[in-house]
Amino acid sequence: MPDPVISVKIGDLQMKNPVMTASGCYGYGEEYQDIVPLEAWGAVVVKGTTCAPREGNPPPRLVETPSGLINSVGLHNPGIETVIERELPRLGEKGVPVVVNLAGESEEEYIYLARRLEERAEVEAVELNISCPNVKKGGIAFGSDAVSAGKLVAKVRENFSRTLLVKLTPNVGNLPEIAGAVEKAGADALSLINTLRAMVIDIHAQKPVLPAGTGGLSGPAIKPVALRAVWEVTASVNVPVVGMGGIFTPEDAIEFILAGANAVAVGSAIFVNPRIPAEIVEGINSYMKQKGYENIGEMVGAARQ
Amino acid sequence: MPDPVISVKIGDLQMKNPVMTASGCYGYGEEYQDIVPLEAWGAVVVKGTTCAPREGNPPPRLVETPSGLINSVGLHNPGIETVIERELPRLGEKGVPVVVNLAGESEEEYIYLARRLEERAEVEAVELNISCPNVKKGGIAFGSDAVSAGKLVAKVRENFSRTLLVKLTPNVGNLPEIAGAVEKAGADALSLINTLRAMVIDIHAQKPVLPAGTGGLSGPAIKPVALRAVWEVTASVNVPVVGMGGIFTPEDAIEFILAGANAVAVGSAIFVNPRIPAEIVEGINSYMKQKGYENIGEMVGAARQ
Amino acid sequence: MKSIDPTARDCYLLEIEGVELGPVIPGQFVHLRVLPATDPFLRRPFSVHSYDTGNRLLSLLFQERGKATGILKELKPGTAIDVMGPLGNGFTLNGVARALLVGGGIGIAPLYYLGRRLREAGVETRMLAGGATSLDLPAENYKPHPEVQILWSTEDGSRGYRGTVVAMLKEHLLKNPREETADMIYSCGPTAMLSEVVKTASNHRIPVEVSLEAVFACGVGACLGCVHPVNAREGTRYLRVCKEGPVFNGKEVIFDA
Amino acid sequence: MKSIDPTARDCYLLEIEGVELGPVIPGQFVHLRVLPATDPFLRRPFSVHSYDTGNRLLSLLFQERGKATGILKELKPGTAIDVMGPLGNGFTLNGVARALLVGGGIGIAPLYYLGRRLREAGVETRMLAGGATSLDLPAENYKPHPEVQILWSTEDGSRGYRGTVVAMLKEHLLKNPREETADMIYSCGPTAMLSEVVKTASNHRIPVEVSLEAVFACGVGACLGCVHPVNAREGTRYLRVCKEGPVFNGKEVIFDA
Ligand SMILES: Cc1cc2nc3c(=O)[nH]c(=O)nc-3n(C[C@H](O)[C@H](O)[C@H](O)COP(=O)(O)OP(=O)(O)OC[C@H]3O[C@@H](n4cnc5c(N)ncnc54)[C@H](O)[C@@H]3O)c2cc1C
Ligand SMILES: Cc1cc2nc3c(=O)[nH]c(=O)nc-3n(C[C@H](O)[C@H](O)[C@H](O)COP(=O)(O)OP(=O)(O)OC[C@H]3O[C@@H](n4cnc5c(N)ncnc54)[C@H](O)[C@@H]3O)c2cc1C
Ligand SMILES: Cc1cc2nc3c(=O)[nH]c(=O)nc-3n(C[C@H](O)[C@H](O)[C@H](O)COP(=O)(O)O)c2cc1C
Ligand SMILES: Cc1cc2nc3c(=O)[nH]c(=O)nc-3n(C[C@H](O)[C@H](O)[C@H](O)COP(=O)(O)O)c2cc1C
Ligand code: FES
Ligand code: FES
Repeated sequence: MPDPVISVKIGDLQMKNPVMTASGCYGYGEEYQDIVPLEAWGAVVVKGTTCAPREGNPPPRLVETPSGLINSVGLHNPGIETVIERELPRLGEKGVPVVVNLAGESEEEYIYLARRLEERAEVEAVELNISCPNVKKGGIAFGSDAVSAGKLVAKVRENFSRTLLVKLTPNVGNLPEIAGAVEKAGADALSLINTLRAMVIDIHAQKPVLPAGTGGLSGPAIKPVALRAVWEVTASVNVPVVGMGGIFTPEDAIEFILAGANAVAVGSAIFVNPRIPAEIVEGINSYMKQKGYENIGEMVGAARQ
Repeated sequence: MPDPVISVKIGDLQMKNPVMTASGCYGYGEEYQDIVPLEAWGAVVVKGTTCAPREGNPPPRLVETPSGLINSVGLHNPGIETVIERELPRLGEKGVPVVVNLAGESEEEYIYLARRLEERAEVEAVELNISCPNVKKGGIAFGSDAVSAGKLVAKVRENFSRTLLVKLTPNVGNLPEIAGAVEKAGADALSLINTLRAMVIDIHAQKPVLPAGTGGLSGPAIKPVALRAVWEVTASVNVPVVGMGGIFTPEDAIEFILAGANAVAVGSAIFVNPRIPAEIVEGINSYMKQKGYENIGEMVGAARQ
Repeated sequence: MKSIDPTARDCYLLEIEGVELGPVIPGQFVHLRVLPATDPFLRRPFSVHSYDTGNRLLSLLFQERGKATGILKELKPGTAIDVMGPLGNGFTLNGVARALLVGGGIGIAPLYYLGRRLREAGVETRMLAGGATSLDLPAENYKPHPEVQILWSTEDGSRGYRGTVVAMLKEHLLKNPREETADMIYSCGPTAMLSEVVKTASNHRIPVEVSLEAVFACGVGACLGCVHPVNAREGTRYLRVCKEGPVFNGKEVIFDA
Repeated sequence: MKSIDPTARDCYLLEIEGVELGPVIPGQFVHLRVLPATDPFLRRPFSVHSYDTGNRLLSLLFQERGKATGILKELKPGTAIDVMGPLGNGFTLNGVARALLVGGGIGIAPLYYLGRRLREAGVETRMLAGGATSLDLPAENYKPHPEVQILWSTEDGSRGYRGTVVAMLKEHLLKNPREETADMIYSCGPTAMLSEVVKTASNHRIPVEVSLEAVFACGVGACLGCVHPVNAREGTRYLRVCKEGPVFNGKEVIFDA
């Protein structure tokens, strides 16, 4: 039996396998280079990038929870110009598609960021982050309301011709409605989900562990919520979906695909097991052989029948 | 130094300690009797009770997740008449306040349930469950929208004179707004939180593990989300709050109180450690001694200063 | 925890000392906490494989399936284990003269304790035990009681009867007159097997009790999570496997829900 | 994992065999995965306490603090441990003639490897090591190298100098002329202690390097979770403890942020 086909196309983003990095968990692709080759991934989604450089939130920024991790990094990043000058040229040479996660504080900023990348051929796609729980302005405000999300996405769409992913927050009661608005506004694909708003209190110091109070919960703890989000959104939306949130094993990734995701992204689990992309690819391969699938597309949403 | 005072009053519900059972996790108080005395609890909140008896959802109803549990029990209960005849008289003799969790499919049903209990002196309080993710009709539909939540609570308020708690769902984007509406409508206290909508897929059978598709996630996995909900709601609401969601250790319970909860409830952790109420009481006691608190009320919300 | 020893492929005998259970009815289970951490989160149920009241020594026979059993098998002797139990309703021991015990795979676990107790009560007891291959069965001389005969079956014929334990049961009941076989069948194993055992017993008009499995949370009847559909007087009811079970009258259990 | 032995109250020496790390700079750390389960979820960083390249034998000295270290101390010899490393920036070894190592509590862990390597490189090396009581310190003769002198301090005076290790450092620097004390101070321990050590070193105009702690997720610089404020040319920067650190120039670290 020939090896099953696991390459995936999301908009014009062509990936040799369906396993992407989740933004913010793989830096700019450099840090893990000695441990596991970048080439193991279907695509690399880099850290949330803003117009100006940002130093992010004061420490501590991390707190571990049962089967999870709360972060309050606050979009610490060198800014779009440095990313364009220093990171993209290097990343562009690896032969792995690069997706830049973009975060603005206003419509104008999102448009500016998209335009700057429209000029850069190394960037196959952008992922609009309208779901970051760790910054005061922008971001999640756009993602929490169908009307403003749709408006923003339409504006960015006019300014970016390649693949446009939009990353949504699960901290809402009407996710399918927001997803529908974003689809209608011209997104090529949806990324589901960003972190859940969450907190831990230091009972000795009697204050939140994170100076910002709350942060974003990721990791295996949230997988069942993320899977539900993908299941629910793919029931009503037609654009492809990148599923993420707590993927820790190959089986988790397969669950997301069966629920309706066309590709998956891995975030926090990289910290624990950097070899995870190859393991997931291997797991998907043998699952497909066992179930007799020839092309991964046949698997997408198979749990719904 | 005298022992700190840990008795708590929520509306007219007087509890000797602030540790309650979470509805649905302690049955009708009978099942654990041989293992740990009912008297260890500050109050017992019984299983969600409906007008007619319900057999609940088909099995399997449970699936374990990392540090969590998804249930799809679907309000399996003997109905209000049997609860009144068989369970309440027995429970009423224990000297522990009894709270009945009520779930209706319509405004009329909620009102009927409240009226039936208005007549029963054994019941110190009711907890309106407008947040159950496991039934098709009613419940969560009321809890997902500030206007309908407020309307329902106002109606029930007219028909129930003792303590009225309202239990809210975290599966919304505007929890403080809903909490505010419920407070304005006359609730004496809020219970936060019910479970998070979630799912697991069986990759061998290629379908959701739970026949209902999705269920409600509880346990330590959701604690950071529950704590955030309590933190956020107590910032803007003045009625007392019962905090719950993933409490597993005395420290967890203390976190909820420091975040602003006046009492706490324990659900899934009972399954793992039935001795938990006494351990939490002991933990709170020694924490208070260490920090020099004389009355537990001084601790409530202390993480906010 | 006293010791842990492999008994068959992926199967282990776990002995725990100093466990005060009081009287135990065969078929009852204990609910174990595996780790102080929260992954795995829930306790896990295991049938009592044997219990020595005097020495307060509890034995469990378990098969590695996933997270919890994977951790259990690696425990260091001396590690404390939190045991709740005995819980649930066990097998009916009274009024039986000749008992036939039918176990599939790890389903033999509760039948050993049952076999010993029946035999000690003077009941003529025979056990049919099946596995995929002889590697999946305990040693041939591993018996609940010297006077309990075991008939082994393996699907590949590597020990005893070649075929499933249900096929062996069918042959056994056909070949022997009812007076010599059993006036009660007790069974534990995979659900599909139990369903077949119940059908077979019914065909021969022999009462049958089965021990069911379900995912448990509380284990004491409080969460209503572990139900199984059962035919009751009032129609189909969802009964709690942990409380009304795990042992049910086989003829009332609905297998194809 | 080869062995685990208590060295002091709540402190353990963990030896892991067959770990291929390549060259290690003292002050670098390894990032350990404690369990295959997800609670605790993250890896945990531990400084290299000693590494024998030839025998690929890695030693860590750790203190039980919470979940992960509580599990580590119970591991069975023979259990496989997933080790990432060596990671981070270590101490500067070049250009030093007389080194003073100042360790508080479990902060002595990286200083042992540093002390041995400095001494092997011909550097005159002395270590000041402090704990609350003698129970919190390893055996008196537990040394990085025969030629490294250790001055012990305890807060209750049960071994060596009575007082904190910082107090001992201050006295030591006052009593001895600079030429005889150190041209470099290396320190590891609680943050409040490091802050005092840096102040003291600055007063004496001795360069000082400190190894910081933070909660780590990735350990390789990818998540930006572990930052600490540091004075850089451009002003205050949040630098990654796992990547630009854990060893920093003490005078650049901002302690009272
Ligand atoms: C009353 C009772 C008595 C039992 N007695 C024994 C015994 O004596 N010896 C023994 O080895 N086992 C016994 N079991 C089964 C045992 O409880 C499970 O094997 C164990 O809980 C598995 O835990 P795990 O974490 O290793 O596997 P998990 O990771 O929980 O599960 C591994 C795989 O098995 C599946 N699975 C788990 N539990 C069930 C289930 N109940 N039904 C169907 N599929 C399931 C899961 O979906 C998963 O695919 C008994 C169960 C019950 C209810
Ligand atoms: C570069 C580096 C090297 C280290 N080297 C060693 C070493 O050689 N030996 C050693 O024993 N330890 C060392 N540590 C510390 C060690 O990583 C922690 O003690 C360990 O991660 C605690 O894990 P735990 O699960 O047992 O405790 P947890 O349950 O994670 O924590 C227990 C308590 O400690 C607190 N805590 C945990 N981590 C920190 C922190 N970084 N800062 C402040 N408070 C914290 C928690 O808030 C909690 O109250 C090092 C840390 C770093 C960053
Ligand atoms: C440390 C950290 C930093 C993150 N930074 C970003 C970011 O910059 N932009 C973004 O869209 N998501 C960010 N995320 C969210 C992840 O991309 C992902 O959506 C989330 O963590 C859920 O996936 P996981 O459970 O696999 O980690 C971050 C997550 C973590 C843990
Ligand atoms: C098995 C199970 C049954 C539940 N049944 C009810 C119910 O009938 N009514 C209700 O309001 N909440 C119900 N809940 C939710 C709990 O009361 C609680 O809000 C939730 O589980 C979070 O707390 P925990 O993490 O401590 O379990 C149920 C939870 C579980 C796990
Ligand atoms: S496991 Fe809770 S009722 Fe059976
Ligand atoms: S731990 Fe991730 S950057 Fe340091």
